[in-house]
Amino acid sequence: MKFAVVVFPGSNCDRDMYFAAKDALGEEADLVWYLDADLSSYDAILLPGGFSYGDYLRSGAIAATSPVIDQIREAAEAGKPVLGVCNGFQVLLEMGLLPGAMLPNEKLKFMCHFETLVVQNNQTMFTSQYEEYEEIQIPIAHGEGNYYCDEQTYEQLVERQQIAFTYKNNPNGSVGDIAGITNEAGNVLGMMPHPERAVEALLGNDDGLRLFQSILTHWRNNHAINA
Amino acid sequence: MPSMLEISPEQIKQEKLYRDMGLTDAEFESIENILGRLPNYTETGLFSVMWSEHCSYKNSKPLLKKFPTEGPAVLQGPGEGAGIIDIGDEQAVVFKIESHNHPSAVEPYQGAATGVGGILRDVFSMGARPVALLNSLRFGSLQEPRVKYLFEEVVRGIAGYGNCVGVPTVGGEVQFDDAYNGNPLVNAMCVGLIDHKDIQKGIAAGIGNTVMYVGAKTGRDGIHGATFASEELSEESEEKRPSVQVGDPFMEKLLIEACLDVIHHDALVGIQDMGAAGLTSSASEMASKAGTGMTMNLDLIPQRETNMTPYEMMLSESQERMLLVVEKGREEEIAQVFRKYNLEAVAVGEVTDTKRFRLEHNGEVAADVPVDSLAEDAPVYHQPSKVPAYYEEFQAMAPYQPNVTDYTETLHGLLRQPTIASKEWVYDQYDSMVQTNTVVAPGSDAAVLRVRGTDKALAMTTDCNSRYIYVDPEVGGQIAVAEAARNIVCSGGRPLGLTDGLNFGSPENPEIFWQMEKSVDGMSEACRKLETPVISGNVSLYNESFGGKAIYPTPIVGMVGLIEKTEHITQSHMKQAGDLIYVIGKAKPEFGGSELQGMLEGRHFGKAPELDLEIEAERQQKLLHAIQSGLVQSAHDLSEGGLAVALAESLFDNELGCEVAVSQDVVTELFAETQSRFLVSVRPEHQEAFEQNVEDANLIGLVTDDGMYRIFTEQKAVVETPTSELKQTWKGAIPCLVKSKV
Amino acid sequence: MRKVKIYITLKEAVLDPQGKAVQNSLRSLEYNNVQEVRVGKYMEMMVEDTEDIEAQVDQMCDKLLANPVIEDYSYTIEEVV
Amino acid sequence: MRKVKIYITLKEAVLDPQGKAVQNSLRSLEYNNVQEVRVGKYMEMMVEDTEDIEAQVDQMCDKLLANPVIEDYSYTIEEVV
Ligand SMILES: Nc1ncnc2c1ncn2[C@@H]1O[C@H](COP(=O)(O)OP(=O)(O)O)[C@@H](O)[C@H]1O
Ligand SMILES: [Mg+2]
Repeated sequence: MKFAVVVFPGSNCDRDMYFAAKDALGEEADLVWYLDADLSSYDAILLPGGFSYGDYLRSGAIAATSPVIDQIREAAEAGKPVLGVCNGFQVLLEMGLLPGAMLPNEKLKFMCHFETLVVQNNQTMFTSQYEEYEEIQIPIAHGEGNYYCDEQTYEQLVERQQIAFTYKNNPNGSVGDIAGITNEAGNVLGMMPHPERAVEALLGNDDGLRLFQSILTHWRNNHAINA
Repeated sequence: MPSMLEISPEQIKQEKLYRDMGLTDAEFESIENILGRLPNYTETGLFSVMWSEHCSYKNSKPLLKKFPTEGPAVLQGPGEGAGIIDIGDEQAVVFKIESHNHPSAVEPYQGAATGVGGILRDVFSMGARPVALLNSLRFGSLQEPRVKYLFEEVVRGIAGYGNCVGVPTVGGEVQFDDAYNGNPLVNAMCVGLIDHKDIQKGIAAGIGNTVMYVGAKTGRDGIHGATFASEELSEESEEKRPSVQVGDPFMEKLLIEACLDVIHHDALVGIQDMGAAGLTSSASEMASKAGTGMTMNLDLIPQRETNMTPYEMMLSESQERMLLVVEKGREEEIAQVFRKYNLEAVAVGEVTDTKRFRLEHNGEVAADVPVDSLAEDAPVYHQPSKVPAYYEEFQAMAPYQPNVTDYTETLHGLLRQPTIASKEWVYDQYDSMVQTNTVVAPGSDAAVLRVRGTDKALAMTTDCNSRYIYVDPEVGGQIAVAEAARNIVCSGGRPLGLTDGLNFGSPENPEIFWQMEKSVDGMSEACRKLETPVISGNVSLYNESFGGKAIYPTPIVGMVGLIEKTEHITQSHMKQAGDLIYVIGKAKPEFGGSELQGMLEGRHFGKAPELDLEIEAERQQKLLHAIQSGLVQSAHDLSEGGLAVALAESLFDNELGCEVAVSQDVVTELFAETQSRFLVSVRPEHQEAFEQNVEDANLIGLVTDDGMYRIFTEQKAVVETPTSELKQTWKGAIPCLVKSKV
Repeated sequence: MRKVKIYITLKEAVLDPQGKAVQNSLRSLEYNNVQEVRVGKYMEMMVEDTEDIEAQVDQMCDKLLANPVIEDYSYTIEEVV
Repeated sequence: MRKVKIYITLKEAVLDPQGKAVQNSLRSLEYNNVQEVRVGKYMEMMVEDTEDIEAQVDQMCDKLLANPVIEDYSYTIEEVV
């Protein structure tokens, strides 16, 4: 399986994402610079964390106007897995692939530590390797991860099972303790916590690896069907 | 607008305008001699910044010579942007510390942020990828509203910059003492990794080669304020007052990636960041080091503001700028590398064989001086030194014996001291994990990062107990180095070397110069004994608040160690019930300069704890060997607050309990800060092997799983309290102080 | 040349943690008559004249400067000599 | 009750990386006539009437809302019914 990690100016978890796919998962991966990206040959698109364009204006906002966005939209429409982590999630929100928006953390501070997440939906292509309501340890590192959507949108998210992960102890004020959501079709996942930072026991925890394994399993199954 | 050029050389001399720039009469005279004429305004400015303490080390050079700077693994000692030490496999570690005290006192967020930016550039300009940041901070009392503001903003500034550029902030230290009330210290350290073949130097070699400017445009930021205060500059001086330097971490991130690309380009000859004294120092140092000269056309310098004078351009400290020397004719190839990142690389000058530093502006010569005179001919001062009266008084005192009645309360009190309390409030704001190499995040003794692609890891720490240095600079200096090394050893690493950040008051005060001298002596001695050469450093003097009250002498040690195998990585927290608890070394009733003394008396006095460097080195080696042999579950050095505090800290992570026996002199056993001691836990099956390895380890008790912290003498329990309550005190102290109403 | 001033505010229904924090700080400084604080963004830009400058500013705000999910915007355009 | 609107801007000589980034982004969206962008803060607050409300707002800005080292501020005060 072949992963593209889209690198924007200011992305800084791009290599982490690359190593997660390449070394921890053991699949092919490329870092692709946002300006000369051709995403058509990739099986999955990864939008890494960091501070694209310095997080100036609003996190993810400027990246969401760059030309590569159209290709990301196409990949999403074609049903390819698209995973946005942290700043990648913010980009997905700003480009409208996922509903809602990010506000500054309730306590107005950047924070970085492990959080307990609850897997709310293990029926997605990103979560199939987890148990339903399994509690997993994944680090967060963000200053603007306070997910906001209006009530109607929230009800829809619940109804359509788009909430993939919630925080056990909401650290940032997110509506409904939301840590990660998918689109309606289920092939676009945005999450603030960093699964790519939790793929090796040496660094404390490898709960995040199963997220990547879920993507791979999904792809293999699809492939087997197509073949 | 009257141009600065209109201020005539004669006027500068007659009206002694050079004094406003920080030059003395004698220094001005020697500039006259060097040039054989009077310097013009711009030239006076060049000399004033290059001959400032910050660039020339004119007061500290004689002291810095005392540091041992060589070792078998040292690839680059002091003198370049950062020092370099070999770690094997054709790789090396690059590191340096730098202070940003004054800017942080004025504008704490930007001051701290630009401090981080500056030290990063020192490291990546060597060709190394920055892999970790640390910091060392000193503030006054958190009861003061201004101090609280400085503390919050400095931390936010470090986070704002480091998080954005994607370099993890993995460690540091924060201490609080009234001595820093008017004068906070903000020192930032950066650690980078490099392949030997990529090592770059900041040299302007190759006559005819092109000088290129990359990065942010030059504005009027950070030009010495005093210059503008002079009346001669007309009514416009107000609006031309220099502005605070603002950092742009986004620009820095682009610069990091672009510069790490460009070092692989064979058209690159030299690269250096523009740090203090901006263009002046980077350009003149690059030429001076190569034995060449340089001509620059200032009209070509990218400028953010209009009508900038040569003086302003040359002295500006705008951030995020780099200077490159590239092969003539290949400028476009280099520019292309930068263009990918939306950065412009502009040719601004040429390397010459004249050994002169020549600046042109608007078709005129704005400056023309011998390049070595700026970089190398700066005066060197041997300041007089004098033993301070306080020191003699302290030495003559009878040993201080603290009066403690309630041990549990005292322990809570110590854990509540902001210097000892958990710094989680601070480091939670730092991204400590980006780059996914962080094995031991902030919260243990040293931070540990694995070296990707190998089974090795690096341990790193910053340390300086300035209370000891105040009471006894020589012993205190030794302790600072030893303590840093202890932290590395406790993590399973062998200390490789260190970078020093010397923060003192005015060197012109003989008593302060004495503090400098003695602490450098002490540090040097410890460096020799512990085989940790000094490979880089920074000097920050004149740290005095209004009223001339100097800070505690604060020579910070930033140390890096090598962990040979990741399985050797050890942390300070104890792991499981049943493990045996040892203390290596015996406590003595030493309380001068201790945290307990500060808490009880509100000041520090008396003698510093003794340090025997022989014993220190031996214990470190034995402990490291025991760790490498797999005999140690956890290791923690005993520092502020002594055994009682170290024991509590080691139990917090897993909220374990302990049963520990101490001898009759409970206060000494629990709270003395006797040096060269470690708290270690060992699996019972390793008891024999461990005791054979480390002879002066004393078995003092057991880890338990009932969550009770218990200390006994032969007769009775002296402390018996839930670990969780101690933890609450320790964790809550700083958040509580920060939140509390003014 | 025109000077465009843009005011971006959080929609009323959206909680404003920053505004809340400012208000609390003002209260602790004893400005007890301060009721509600909302923090937004203020931008100034110099724009060369074009015919449809208002339409252009609207577009810029919609596309980039404001996020319609959480923010409202307004602006003024001034002549500059 | 009064509505106080406060505009906080970076001093002219102070670098505004955010403004620069926004300007570049507008440029790449082909708004080529946008010259200079500066980003500041905009606050709205409801304040109960007091006699010296202007002096009070000045104080609040000096002490807390603006950072006098790098920022300037201005404000308007409106009557609210
Ligand atoms: N300013 C800071 N930045 C990052 N980490 C910090 C800072 N201050 C303290 N820490 C972390 O908190 C832990 C305890 O610090 P400290 O009490 O100074 O340890 P020690 O006494 O062992 O040197 C260490 O892991 C240290 O890195
Ligand atoms: Mg320690």
